[in-house]
Amino acid sequence: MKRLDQGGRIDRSKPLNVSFDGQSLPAFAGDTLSSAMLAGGVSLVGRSFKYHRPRGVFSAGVEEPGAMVHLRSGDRHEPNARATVTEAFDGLVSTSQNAWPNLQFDIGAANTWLSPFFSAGFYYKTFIGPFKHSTKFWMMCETVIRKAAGMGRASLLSDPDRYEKRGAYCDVLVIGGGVAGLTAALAAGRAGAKVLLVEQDTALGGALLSDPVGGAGDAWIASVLAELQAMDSVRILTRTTAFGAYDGDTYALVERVTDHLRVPEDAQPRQRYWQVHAKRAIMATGAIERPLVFGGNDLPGVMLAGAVRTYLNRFAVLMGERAVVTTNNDSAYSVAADLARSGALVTLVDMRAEVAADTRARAEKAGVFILTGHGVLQAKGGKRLTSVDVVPVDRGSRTSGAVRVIPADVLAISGGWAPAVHLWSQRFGKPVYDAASGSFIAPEDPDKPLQPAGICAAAASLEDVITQAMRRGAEAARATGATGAPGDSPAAFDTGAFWQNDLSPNWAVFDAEGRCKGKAFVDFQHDVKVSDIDQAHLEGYVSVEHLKRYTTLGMATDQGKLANINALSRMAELRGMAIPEVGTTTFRPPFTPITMGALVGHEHGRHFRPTRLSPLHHWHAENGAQMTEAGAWMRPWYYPEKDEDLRAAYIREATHVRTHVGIIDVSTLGKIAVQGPDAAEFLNRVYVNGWKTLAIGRLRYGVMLREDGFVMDDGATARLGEHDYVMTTTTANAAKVLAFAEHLLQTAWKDLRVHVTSVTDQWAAFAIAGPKSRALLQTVSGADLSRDALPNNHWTLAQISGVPVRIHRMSYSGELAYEVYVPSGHAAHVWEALLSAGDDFELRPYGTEAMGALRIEKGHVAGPELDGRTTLKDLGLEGFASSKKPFVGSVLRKRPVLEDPERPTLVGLEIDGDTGAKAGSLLFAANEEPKGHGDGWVSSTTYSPALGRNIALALLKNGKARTGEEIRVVNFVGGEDLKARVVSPQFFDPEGDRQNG
Amino acid sequence: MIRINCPICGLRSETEFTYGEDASVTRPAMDESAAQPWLDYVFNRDNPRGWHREYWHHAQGCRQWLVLERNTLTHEIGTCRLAREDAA
Amino acid sequence: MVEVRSPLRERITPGQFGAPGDAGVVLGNRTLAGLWQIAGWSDFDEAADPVLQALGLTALGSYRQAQQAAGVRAWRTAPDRMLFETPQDLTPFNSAALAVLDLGHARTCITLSGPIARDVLAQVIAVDTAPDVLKPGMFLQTGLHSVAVLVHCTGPDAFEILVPVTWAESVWDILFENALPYGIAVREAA
Amino acid sequence: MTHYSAFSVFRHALRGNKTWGRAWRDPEPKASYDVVIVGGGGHGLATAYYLAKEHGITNVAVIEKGWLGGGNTGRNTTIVRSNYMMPGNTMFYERSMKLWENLSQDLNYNVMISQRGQYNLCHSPGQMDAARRRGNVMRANGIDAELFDRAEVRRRLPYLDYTENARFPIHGAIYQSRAGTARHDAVAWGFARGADRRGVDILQQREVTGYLWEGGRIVGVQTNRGDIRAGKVGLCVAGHSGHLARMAGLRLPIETHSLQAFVTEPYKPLVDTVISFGAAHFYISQSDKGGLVLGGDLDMYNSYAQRGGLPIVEHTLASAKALMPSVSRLKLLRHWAGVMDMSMDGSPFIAKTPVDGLYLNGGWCYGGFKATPASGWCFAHTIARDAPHADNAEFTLNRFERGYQIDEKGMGPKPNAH
Repeated sequence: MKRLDQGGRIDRSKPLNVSFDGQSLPAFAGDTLSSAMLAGGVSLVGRSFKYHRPRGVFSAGVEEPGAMVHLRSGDRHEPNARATVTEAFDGLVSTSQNAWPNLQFDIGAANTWLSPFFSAGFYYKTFIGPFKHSTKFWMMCETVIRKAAGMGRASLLSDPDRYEKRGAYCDVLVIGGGVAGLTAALAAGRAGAKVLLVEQDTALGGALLSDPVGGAGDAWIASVLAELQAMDSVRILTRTTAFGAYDGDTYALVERVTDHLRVPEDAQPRQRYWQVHAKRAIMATGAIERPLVFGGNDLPGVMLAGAVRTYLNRFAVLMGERAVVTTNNDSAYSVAADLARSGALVTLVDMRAEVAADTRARAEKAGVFILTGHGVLQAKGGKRLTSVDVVPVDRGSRTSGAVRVIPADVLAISGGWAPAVHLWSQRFGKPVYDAASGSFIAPEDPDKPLQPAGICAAAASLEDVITQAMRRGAEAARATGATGAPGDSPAAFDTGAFWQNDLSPNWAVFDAEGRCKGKAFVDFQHDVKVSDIDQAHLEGYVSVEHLKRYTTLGMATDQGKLANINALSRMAELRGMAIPEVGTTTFRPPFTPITMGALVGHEHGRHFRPTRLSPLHHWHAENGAQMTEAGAWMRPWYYPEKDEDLRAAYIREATHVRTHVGIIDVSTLGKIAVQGPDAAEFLNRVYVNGWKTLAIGRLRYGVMLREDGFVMDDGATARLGEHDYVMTTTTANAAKVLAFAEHLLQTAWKDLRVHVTSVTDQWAAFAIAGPKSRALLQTVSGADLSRDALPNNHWTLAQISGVPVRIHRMSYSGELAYEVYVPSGHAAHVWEALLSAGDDFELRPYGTEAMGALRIEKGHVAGPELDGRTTLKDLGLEGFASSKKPFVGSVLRKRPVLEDPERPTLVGLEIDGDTGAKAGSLLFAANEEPKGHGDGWVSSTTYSPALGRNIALALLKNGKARTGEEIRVVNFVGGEDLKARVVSPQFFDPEGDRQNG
Repeated sequence: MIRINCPICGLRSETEFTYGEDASVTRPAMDESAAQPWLDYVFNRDNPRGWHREYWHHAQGCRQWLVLERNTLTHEIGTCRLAREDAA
Repeated sequence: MVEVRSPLRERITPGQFGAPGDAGVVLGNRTLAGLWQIAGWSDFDEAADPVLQALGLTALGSYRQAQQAAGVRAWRTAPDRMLFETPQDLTPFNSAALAVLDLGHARTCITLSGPIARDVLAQVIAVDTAPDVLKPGMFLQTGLHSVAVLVHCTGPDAFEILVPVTWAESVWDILFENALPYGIAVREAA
Repeated sequence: MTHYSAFSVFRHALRGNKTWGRAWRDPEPKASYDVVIVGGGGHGLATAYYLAKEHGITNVAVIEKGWLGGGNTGRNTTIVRSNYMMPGNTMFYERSMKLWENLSQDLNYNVMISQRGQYNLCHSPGQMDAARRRGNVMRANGIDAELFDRAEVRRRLPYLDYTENARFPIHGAIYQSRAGTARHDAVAWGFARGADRRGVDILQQREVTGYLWEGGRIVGVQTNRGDIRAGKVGLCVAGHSGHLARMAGLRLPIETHSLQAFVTEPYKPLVDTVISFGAAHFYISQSDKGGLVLGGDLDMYNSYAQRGGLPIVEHTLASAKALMPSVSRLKLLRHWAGVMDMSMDGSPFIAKTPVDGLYLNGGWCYGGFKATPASGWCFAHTIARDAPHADNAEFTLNRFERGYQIDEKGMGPKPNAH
C-alpha cells in the first residue's frame, strides 16, 4: 500500500496531523481517515464482533463493516466511527476498539478457534445451567458475554456540542448528488421547481469521484453544478445524509456541519437535523457493491473492488503491487485496468466462463491478466492477505480443477451492485426482485411521491442514468405545479469505466461438496458464515426473519448492506427456490447510524421541556423559596428561614397561617373564561352540581367527572356577569379540562352558544389566609370585606395599590381566606404592596407543602386523592351530585362496581407516634396479617401543627363505618409498621367557624 | 410525520395537534339514561384496518377540533373538516 | 397608571451575544398596548361588526392575513374568533351575541428581526418561513417549543411573536439559543 | 429430538454442525383439532405449550399468518417485570415472573432471562408517594420491591443527570431486583420447540380468514389454505384482536396503535439494568450484544402500519438525552414499530367471549412480552377448564359494564394514554 505522487482528489499542499493508535498518518486535506490509514500502511484496523478476527478497511463508504474506531477523546469521544466516512482533519486522534490488550494481540481472537462451538444459535442451547427456578448461572455467563460483546466504548461525559433542528419545504427533494441526482435536480430546477439536493459525501459527483481525476466526468460535474448553482430555486447540501423517509412526505436529514473540524467554533452546531417536507422526492442513491463469498474473504487486504478503485483514483492510494481482482460481472474490470495502469501486477479472476470480447480486450490492453471460469477458493494470510487460492469453477460455482496459488497483497472483489432502495422501502414496504439486474429495486409505480433514478433504479448505462433522471426530474417538477421546460439532457460522456454488465448469479465459491473452504463470511462484522446459514436452515429457521434473528445476520452496524443479498442467495439454494420467493426483510430507518443528539436539537437539559413560570417566579427565587416542579410549572415549595429543613419550614408556615396571615401564589391554577348565553347550561352539564341559580357576584365549588363516571377535576367557578363565568381547575388538569370543554362544544354540543378560553396567563392569583386576612385586605384595598359585605363564596372588585383586582372569598385552608386575582403584569406590584403593607399583620409567604398541611387538616382532596380511580362517593363528594339533571358521567358512574358500598372511601387517620406515616403506606385491620392489597392506602400525610400530631388522609374500605377503629399502617418499603385511629377527614374546625367568620 | 390540512391554518405537522379519539362513535344525548349507549360510546370500538374517522385538536393553532379521515394501514390522509361543520 | 411588568424583565440583558461580527438576529420584547378577543357564534359577522367599525376595520379578514388600522392590529384566529391589539377598552361591546375577553396581560410580544431571522424561525416552528410563503402582513398560529404562539410577519425580515406570559422565558431562551450561531443583538425592552 | 446442552453443542460441532435436527416440525395440518390457537407469537405458542403440559391437551394447532414470533414478540424491548399495583394484575404478573425464572430449564432453551433489575425513576414528591404505594402493594403480595432516595439512585446509576441542568430532577426510584430482560425471539422459539415436542402442530404461512359455525357456535377456522375444524378456538393475535373479533361479530374495548422501539449501535457495557424515566414515557436498557434498547410513547393515533412516526423518534431520543446526557454522541442504528392492542383501561383480556367456542387473549397494551408465560398458562387453563384461573379472573370483557376498570395509571378510558 502506498500513496502515489500524482493524482487523486487530495490537496498535497495541506498536510494534516492525523493519528491512529498513536501512529502518525500521512494525511492531506481531502482524505478520509481510512484513506490516510491505507496511505500510512495500516492494514489492521479493528476486530470483529464475535471471533475478534483481524479486520481492515473493506469499503470506501457507509457500508463499512470493519474499519471502526474510537474517534476524538474526552467529552467529544465517539465510538464506532467508520473510518471510511470520517473526513481527515488537523488534530484527528483515533484509536482501535474491541480489542484487549491491544489490536495486534487480542485475547478475544481465541474465539476464532472455538468457532465450531459458537455456531449459529449456540447461546440458546447452552448456559441454561443446572439450577431450577434460578437465573444465576446464565447471568454469570452473561456477564462475561456482555463484556466481550459490544464494539466501541462509550463515554459517560456530557456532550459539549450544539445541535440544531430545522424545517425545510421544497417541491422536489433530490437525494444523492451523483450523475442521476445532479441531472434530476437540473431538470426540476429548470422547470421552475423549488429543489433541495442533498449528498452525504463532501463533494458532488457520486461514482464519478472514483474516476481518475481530470477526466470527462469532472468537466461534466463542473458544468452541471455551475448551472445548478446559478438557480435561486435550487439549494444544495453536502455532508448531508437523508436517513429516513416518513409519513406526510417528510424526509429526515442530518447535515454534518462541523464534524470535519477539530471542534465547532463560534457557536456553530456540530450537526443539523433537517426535517424536509417535499411534495416529490427523487431517490438517486446509487448502489452498494456486493462482496463475493469464499474462505478468508474477511482478511485485511480483501476489499470491495469499487473501494480499491476509489482509494486509487480519489485518494491516490495504491492498495498493492500484486493485485487479484475477482468478479462475477464487468464492473470490476475498471479497477483491474486502473490498477494495472498504476503499475500493479493484476490478475483478474472472473467466475464467468465467457466475457464480452470488448471488455476483455480493453482490460488486457491495460495490462491485466485475465482468468475466466475461475474463482477464489480462499484468501490466505495472517493479519493480512498474502496469497489467493484460485480454482476453476463450474456454473454452480463449484471447484472443478486444481488450485493455483497467486501471491497478492490486495484482493478486490465484486459480486455486482445492490441498489440502495432503503428510503423507498422504509416508507412503502418491501422492494421487488429484478431478475435483469439481479437485485432488489423499487417497483414501478408512477403515483408514488418518491421515485428512484439512476443506478438505484438499476439503470444499465450512463446514457440510461441521464435519460431516466431527466425524466424523473421533469415529472416530479410537473407534479408540483412547475410549468417550465426541463430543456435538453446534459450530454453523456465516456468515463472509461465498466458497468455491471453480464452479471452472473455466482456469489460464492464452493468445494466439490458444496461448502466453502475455511471461514467464508456473509456478514462480516457479526461473523456470520455460510455454514451458519446452513445450520439455521437445518434447524428449521427457514424464513428470512428467522435466519436474521437466529444468526444475527444483517443486524450489525451496516444493517445488512453487504450481507443481505448473499444470504438470500444461499437461502434460495437451500430451499430450492428462486430469490424472490425467499423474500427479503424490510429496511428500517435510519439509512446509516445517526447521532442521537442531532435529533434532540435544543431539547435537552433544562430545555428538554418548556418551563412555565408564575409572574411571581423571580420574587420567589429572590426571597429564598425552594422551588418544586408541578407538571410544567415551578412552584414555591417552602421558604426556609436560616437553615430550616422542609419539615421545620412548613410547620412554621402553616402555623403562621393559623395564627396570623399567610400568602401563597396560586397563579398556576387553571383559569378558563366561560362566556355566552348558554354558559350556565354548559356548566350544568360538565359539573355534577347545579349552576342555573348562581347569581352574579357569587362563586361555587364544583366537581366534574370523566365520561366513565370517575372524578376528573374540581375547582371553583365564579359568575362575573350575565353571560360571563370564570372557572378554575387544578394546576395539573387545566389543559385537559379546556380541551375536553372545547371538544364537547365543537362536537356533541354544537347548539350551545358558549366560548371557553384559557385566562390562566391573564390572571395571577394569591390566596391570603389566616385570622388577620380580612383586616389586611381591607387595609390595603379600602374595600368593605366584612362578613355581611362579602360572605363566603362571593367575590368583589377592589383596588390594591392602584391595580384593579377581584377578590374571591373562599377558603382552602379552613381559615378566613380570600383569593385575589390580579392582572398578571401587575402581579409582582400587588404582591409586593401586600407584603409591605402587611408588616403590621405579619403577612408571610407560604409554599405548597404548608398549603398541603392546611388542606389535609381540613380534609380537602387534591391530586393524590384525585388519582383517576376514585368516585364522588369514594371522596365524600357524593352530596354535590345533582339528581335532577344529567351531567358528564352521570350514567356510567352508576355501574355496580362504582357503587359498591365496600369501596375504599376517604377517611382521616390519627397516626400514633412521632414519625408520621408515609403516603403510599397500606392499611390493614389491627388483627389482620399484613398481606395482599390491604384495606386501603394512605394518600396524603402531614404533621398537623393545629392538632399537634401526625395525621393523614386515606382511602379505606367501608371507611366511614370504621370511625374510631384502630388500624395498622404499614410501609413495607420503608420498614414502618404504625398504628392509627380512623377519624373524620375534617380534622380541624369541622364546623367551619373559622372560615365562615 | 402526519401532515394535516387544517381548514383554518393550512397544512401543518402533527406536532401542533393532539390526537383526540374515534369520531365514528356518537355521544348519546344528554338525557340518555340507559347504560348501553354510553358503554358503546365510551368503550367499544370498530378499530378498523383501513379508513378511520377521527378527531384531532389543533391545540397549538386555531384550537379547533377537526374530523380527519386517515387510513390506519397506510397513514394516507383523506378529508379534513372542522368538527363543528361535520355532518355525521 | 401602574406599569405592566414584562415577564421577560429578568431575562433580558441588552447587548451582543453569540457568534462575533454583525448580528444576524435582533431580539427584543414589547409589551402589548392591549389585547382583546371577541368571539361569537353563527351570526359572528353581524355581532362583530360594531367592534370592527369602532376600530376602523371593515371585515373579519382571513386566517392568514393580519389587518391593520390606526393603532390596531387584528387577527382572525378561528371562524368565530378574532384577536385585536388595541389600547381601546372593548368591554362595552360584550353582549349575549358577542363574548369580549381582555387578554392584555396574557401575552407578551417577542420581536425577532435581522437578515437571519427567517432561518432562526425555521429552526423553532414547523411552518415554512420562506419569504415567498410567509410574507409581510401574514400571520400564523403555531407551536414554538410546544408553546402555542402567534407569529406575525411585520416586515421582510421582521416578526412579532405573541407568547403566553407564563411561557415567555422558555420561548425567549429557545429563540436565543437558536440564534447564537448568527450573532444576536438584544434590544432594550420597549 | 436433541436435548440442548453444552455437551450437545460440542458433539454436533465435532460433526461440523451438519447433524442438527429441526427445532420444530413443519407438519401437514390435520382436518380437526381439539383446540386451534390463532396467532403464533409468544402468547399463542405458550398457550399451546401449557395446554399440552398442564392439561394434557396435545391435539392442538397453532396457526400463524406469517412466521412465528414475527409480531410483537419479536418487536418489543424485552422487559420482564412484575411491579403491578391493581388487584387483578399483581398476582398475574408475579405468576409470570415465577414462570420466567424457570423458563429456560422448563423449555430446555435458553431464553436468556437476565434479572438485572428495573428502576422506575421519580421526579417529584408526589411520584415518590405513588411509587411507595406500588412498592408496598408488591411487598405485601410477596414481590420484591425497594424504594431508593436520590442519593442511593445516584450511587447505583451515576451516569444519569443529577446536575442543576436537569429539567426534571431525580427524587428517587422504585426498584425491582428480579425484573430484567429476556431474549424475545428465543421465547417464541423455545415455546414453539416445547409445544412441538409435546405434539402440537405449528402451521406457519396460514392466515385465518373466517370461522366455521354450527348453530351459533364456532367450530373451526377458515384459512387461506383450507378449513380446519376445532373444538375450541383461541385468539392470541394482539394488535389484530379487533379485526379477528369483528369477524365473529364482536366489538371490543380495544384500539390498535403503533409503539416504536429503538436500538443503538453496540457499545461495551454501559447500562446494566432497566431504567424507566418518570418525566416522560421512556425506558432504556442494554442488550447482551451491546445495543442500547430504547422505548418511548405510542404514536398517539390508531395504526396498523408497523412503522413509526418521526415525532416519537424525536421525543424518545430527547428523553434519552435528558435522562442520560452522554448518549448524545452515540448513534441510533434502527427503529421500528409493533402494533398494540390498547385496551380502555390498560389491562388485558384472557376470557371466554360471548360467542360459544371462541376464547380471547388480547388487549396487552405495551405489556405483552413480560406476560407471555402467565398469559399462555392462564389462557390454557381458561380454555381447558372453561373457567378462568384466579390469576386471570378479572381479565374479562364485561368488566367495563360492571365498572371494574383495572387502571394502573388512572388515565381513564383513553386507550393511547395507558
